[in-house]
Amino acid sequence: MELVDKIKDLMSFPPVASEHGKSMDDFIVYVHVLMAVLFVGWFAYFLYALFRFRHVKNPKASYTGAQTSFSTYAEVAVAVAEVILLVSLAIPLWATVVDSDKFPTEKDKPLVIKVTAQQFAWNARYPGKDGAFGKQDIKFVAPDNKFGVDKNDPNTKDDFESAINLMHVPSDRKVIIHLSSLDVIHCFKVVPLRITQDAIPGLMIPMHFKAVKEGKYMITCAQLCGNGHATMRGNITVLSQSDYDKWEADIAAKAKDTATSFE
Amino acid sequence: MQTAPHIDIQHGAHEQGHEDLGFWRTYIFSTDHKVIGIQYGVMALVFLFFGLMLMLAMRWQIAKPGEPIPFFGPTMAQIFGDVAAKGIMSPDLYNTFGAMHGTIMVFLAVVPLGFAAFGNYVVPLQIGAPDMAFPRVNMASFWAFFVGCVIMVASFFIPSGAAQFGWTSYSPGATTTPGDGQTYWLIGMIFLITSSLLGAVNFIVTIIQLRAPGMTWFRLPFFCWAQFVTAFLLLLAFPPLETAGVMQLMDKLLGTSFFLPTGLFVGGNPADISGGGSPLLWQHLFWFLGHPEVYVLILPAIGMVTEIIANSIRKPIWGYKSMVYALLVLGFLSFIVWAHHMYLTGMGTKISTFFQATTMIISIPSVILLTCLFISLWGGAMRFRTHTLFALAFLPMFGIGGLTGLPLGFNYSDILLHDSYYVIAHFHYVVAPGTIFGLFAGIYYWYPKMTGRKMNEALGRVHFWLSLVFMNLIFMPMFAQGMAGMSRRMSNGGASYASDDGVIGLTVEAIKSNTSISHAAFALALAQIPFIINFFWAMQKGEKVTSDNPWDSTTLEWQTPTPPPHGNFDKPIEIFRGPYEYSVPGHPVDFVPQNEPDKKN
Amino acid sequence: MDIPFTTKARPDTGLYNAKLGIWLFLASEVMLFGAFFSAYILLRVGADPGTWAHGLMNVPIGTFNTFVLIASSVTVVMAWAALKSRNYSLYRNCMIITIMCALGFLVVKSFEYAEKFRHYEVWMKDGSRMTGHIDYDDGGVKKHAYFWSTKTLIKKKIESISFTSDDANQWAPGQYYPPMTKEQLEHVKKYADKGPQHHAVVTIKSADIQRLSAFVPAHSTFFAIYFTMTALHGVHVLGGAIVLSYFLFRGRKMWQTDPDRFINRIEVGGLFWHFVDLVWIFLFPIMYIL
Amino acid sequence: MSDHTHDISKHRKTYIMVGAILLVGTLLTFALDHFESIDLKKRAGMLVATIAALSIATIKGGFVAGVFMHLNDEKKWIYWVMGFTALFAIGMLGLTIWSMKDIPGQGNQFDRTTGLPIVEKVSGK
Ligand code: HEA
Ligand code: HEA
Ligand code: CUA
Ligand SMILES: [Cu+2]
Repeated sequence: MELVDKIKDLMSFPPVASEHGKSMDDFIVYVHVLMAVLFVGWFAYFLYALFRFRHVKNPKASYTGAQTSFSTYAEVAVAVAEVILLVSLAIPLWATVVDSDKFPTEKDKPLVIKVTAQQFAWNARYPGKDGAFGKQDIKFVAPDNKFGVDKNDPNTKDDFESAINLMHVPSDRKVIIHLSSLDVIHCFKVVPLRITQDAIPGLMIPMHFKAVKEGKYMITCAQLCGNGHATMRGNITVLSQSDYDKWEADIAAKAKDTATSFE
Repeated sequence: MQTAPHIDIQHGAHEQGHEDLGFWRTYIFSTDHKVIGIQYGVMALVFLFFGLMLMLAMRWQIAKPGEPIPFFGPTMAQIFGDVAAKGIMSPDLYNTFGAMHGTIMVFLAVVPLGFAAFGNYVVPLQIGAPDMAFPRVNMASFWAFFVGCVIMVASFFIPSGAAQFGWTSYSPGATTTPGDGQTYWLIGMIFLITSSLLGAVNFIVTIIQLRAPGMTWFRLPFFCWAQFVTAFLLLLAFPPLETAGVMQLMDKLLGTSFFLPTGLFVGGNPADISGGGSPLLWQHLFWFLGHPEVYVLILPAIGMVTEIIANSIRKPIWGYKSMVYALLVLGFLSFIVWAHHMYLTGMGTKISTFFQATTMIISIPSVILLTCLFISLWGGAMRFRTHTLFALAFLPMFGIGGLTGLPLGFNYSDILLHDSYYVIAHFHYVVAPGTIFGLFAGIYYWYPKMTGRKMNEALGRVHFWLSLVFMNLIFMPMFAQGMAGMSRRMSNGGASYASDDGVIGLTVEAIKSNTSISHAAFALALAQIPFIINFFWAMQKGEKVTSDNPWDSTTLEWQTPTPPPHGNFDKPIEIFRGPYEYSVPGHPVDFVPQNEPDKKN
Repeated sequence: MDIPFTTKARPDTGLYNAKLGIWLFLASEVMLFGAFFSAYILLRVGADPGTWAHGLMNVPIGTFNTFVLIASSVTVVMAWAALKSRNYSLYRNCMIITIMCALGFLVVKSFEYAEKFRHYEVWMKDGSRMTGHIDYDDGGVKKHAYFWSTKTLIKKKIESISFTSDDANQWAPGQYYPPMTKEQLEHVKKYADKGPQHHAVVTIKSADIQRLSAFVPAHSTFFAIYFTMTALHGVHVLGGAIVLSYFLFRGRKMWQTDPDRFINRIEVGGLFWHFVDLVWIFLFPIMYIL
Repeated sequence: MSDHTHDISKHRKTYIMVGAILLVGTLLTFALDHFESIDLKKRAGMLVATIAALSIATIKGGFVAGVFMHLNDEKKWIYWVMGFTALFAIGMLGLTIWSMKDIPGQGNQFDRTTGLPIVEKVSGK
């Protein structure tokens, strides 16, 4: 395992700040080890063959060439290695990320956020203290109501939106994000958290993660979305639970006495 | 033996009995597969150059965002107007160039060169046919291609500029972006697709029906096999993109919402559409073509490389039959892996496991192809001519590109790597130092057949070594950039994601390597100069070939006069053996052409 | 230079070139229309409840056109069979009928299209919807409005429209999905001058209209795919008719010079024609009936 | 196919027969929709109507392809080509539908109000 960490240092991985990030990096390392073995093996053979069988040295070619079933072994070995990686790692690991029965449930007390992308910014909506979102419907969607919230729903009252492009989540607590988009396809990618998900208009796609390191991380848009694609940057701040509570109370209070309140 | 080189440079002798068709029918509206092949080749090289220029402008912008482009800046400002004001590339123009670089390289340069140009010129000769099965359809195919090219190029000069939404043209973005560039793109694509379909039908019929007597399936040169499978990929994978293109065109022109969902916003306001469409439908139809298309890019190149390696090592290809089977399996599987480009569109475990599994399975036939070529080298007597160098370099380059497809093919690692420069590096390794090297090899190898003259070896070597070095200096660092989290299609090279005031994003080093990559790209462009000089110089001044078969090759295209006359073969032709009978024991020369009768019978 | 196997079949494949060629072309057509049918199914399965336009097609006309195409398919294969038994005049007659059928199909189709372009659906702000026609006064002459949309109302500053709603009985359940409720019918009454009877004329204020659209592609995903697929099919009919006419008129010289090749041509043209028929056989139920 | 003249006249009868079958199939489709007394969509539901309509269409299509286009007796290359084409077309449709269905959260697995997974729906099923 130390070796894996050493390889990671060599491969210029970005810092990891989420629970599942380590397994992802490990997995990438395993795949690259397989690739490196194949490449180095074949490449060494290749150079040797070029050197040994050059015309000057070996003027008469052999009609039969190599008598070997090495290739079969090599191909079977590659296949076996791929199957192992696939069955034992890739499939189960992917399932932990997307399967709905792997999502945190009520007893994990996750924080749920709704994120809607637009050209070229990220909007985030929090359920507030009651943990319940107001009803949403596309028919309410308007330039000043990007989530299409029903303002008459009682659950809407304590919902709040964080400032555009600036999201906050607590560390060491599961977070669920429901991701959508207003106009074109965007892609919500936070490299240190090792999460990536397309935001597709018309769909609401759930994702989940658990940040384990406090800090400020960049939200990258990873899907071409127009001329502002390169500047569609957001920040996600991972706070301790107590700092997060403070922030939440703060912003909720602010929302009350500004125009953004939904009363 | 009677393979005494059949020297014949007096072309006149072959033209007897052919009516004189005049300039237009002979060189422009020709139905001769060789002329059409060359027409495709010329167009494709022009567009390869065009794609290269677009890339250079982009690389400048990536390395030095916001700085005016040297030399070409003022001209660009004139042509493109506001989007290139003062010679500075705006994000709009960057997106245009990016989309068109991809489109042009894929559909207007590499496919026409590998599949259409070499296919047209070489396949009928290699199977011993007088021409393609439908010469007039062949001409129609070229002219449909030509119209498509004209529309694509014209779109640069309309006020709103060319398409901006990547070569993948994802809806809703591609539909809702104002301007007509996308409309032109779609109409152009419909012509290109029609051209490819006609071409594909023609190739398949030619290979099935017009093989000379004795040319059984397992005596078919591997290049023909590659073209055969490629033609099927085009035939069956392209129509769904045509469908999707028509639907996107309807969305664009008639206000339908095939790919636009209910509740869509455009420019901050609710869109005036019926809604009810599906953005993912476009992606499925696009990638249903998209993945087979990447094999369309690579297979002709593998075919050429196989021919050239067999010729250069002077021995048969090891495992020819298993290569053929691998090719067929590859062709089949390429239809059911497409959604590995869409792992992050919200796929669940079941479907992504399916596509993951097929993606892993499809890498096995590629491994078989490469392994057979590698093992073939054993025991050879290798002559390193320029075409050999390019063909040999193809192998490890394709190897790197193919291997880096694996971490993308596993969905769990794709989460980090998706749409990053890792992807860019992956596929450029397969298409640039891979396919393009294969195509260069083909050009150097078949040039004497087409022109009667050889290209210069010294210039060729300069071209090769510089290209090899700079290609790697460009694309190798991109893997690191991608791993570090740099996204693709960034008009400022990721500058807005630089780590600052404690926000963790892209590292400074990752962004800095943009500069060195761009320098390598400019150097790569300069390294093409010897090639361009060589290409034109050799036409007039190159060393004349003294034999119809200057590389002592076994396949049929070398058993015709140089260049081959209308109708190709001056006598009926019959085939007696497999394609790579080099260094047959007991034979006085080290090659036995396929049409040389067996002595014993 | 002669290309081998343009007329005679190649022994080992049993095929002449053009026949293999047309089948390959049809294979690509299968993928082309296959992708359209896939799109149809996906859009339909994914449609929000109540948004798939139902029952707006003229089924008898569609049935009639199906007959026409089937008849042409029979005659085209008969034409080929006639040539096989060297009966040129029978061939000619069959071919003429085929081409007439093709043109008839296109004429019927274009009337059907035109009828749709002046047929409207209006979505009211309160959620009710109805279909019908719009008449307007053009200097004292009453005219049908074609291609109007919400945008037209704004652009022409129209304050209210005179809407001849479809047969009141058609508002009964089954016309819409979900069926129109009593309240909705009541609502229609509210706008009607004469009540919801046969061809009620309703005056609707533009201000009450959420959306107005003729039955054009932009109306809904149903009409989008209906028009796209039938237009593409229509282009195939037209193309087929042109090719068959060529064989019938300018290309007939070949019957004297190279009859075997001529028969092959007719067979190949016929195969294409049958395929066009085949596509319609599926288009008819999915567009008109279901 | 045999090219003899007497076979051809036999074929002609077949073609007319098939034409008649196609007409009957079309009429049947029309009738199933048109007459109040048998209106399948209303009486038996959309699913049955769909199955009926598409089955009739498939049978009709089968006759056109089989008899008019001679697919009942063709050369093996054509069978291979059309077989793979059909396979890929079905694959395209099937896999696309499957992809669109297998998107987590597209069903009712998540509570609208809390955004949390509904435990019984997710695991209990
Ligand atoms: C010619 C083009 C080509 C080829 C051949 C391939 C081949 C492969 N590709 Fe690639 N791919 C592209 C062109 C190509 N690709 C393009 C253009 C894109 C981006 C499109 C876009 O988004 O714009 C892309 C993107 C892409 C993605 C999507 C990434 C993302 O967007 O997140 C994936 C994911 O699975 C993938 C996988 C693969 C795999 C598994 C193969 C396999 O077929 C590879 C199999 C080959 C091997 C396994 C090599 C075997 C060799 C050896 C074992 C010998 C080694 C020897 C030496 C090194 C000396 N490719
Ligand atoms: C076949 C396909 C192909 C080829 C060959 C290339 C070749 C190259 N590409 Fe490209 N590229 C794509 C397909 C291709 N590309 C695609 C599909 C995309 C994605 C677009 C998108 O995002 O939508 C892309 C995107 C892309 C990007 C990313 C842009 C972004 O995401 O922001 C970059 C960045 O560096 C790049 C660089 C290069 C470079 C340096 C080469 C070099 O290898 C170029 C080398 C070229 C030559 C060596 C040409 C030599 C030939 C001649 C000079 C002709 C001579 C003429 C005569 C003799 C007459 N490409
Ligand atoms: Cu948003 Cu890219
Ligand atoms: Cu792919």
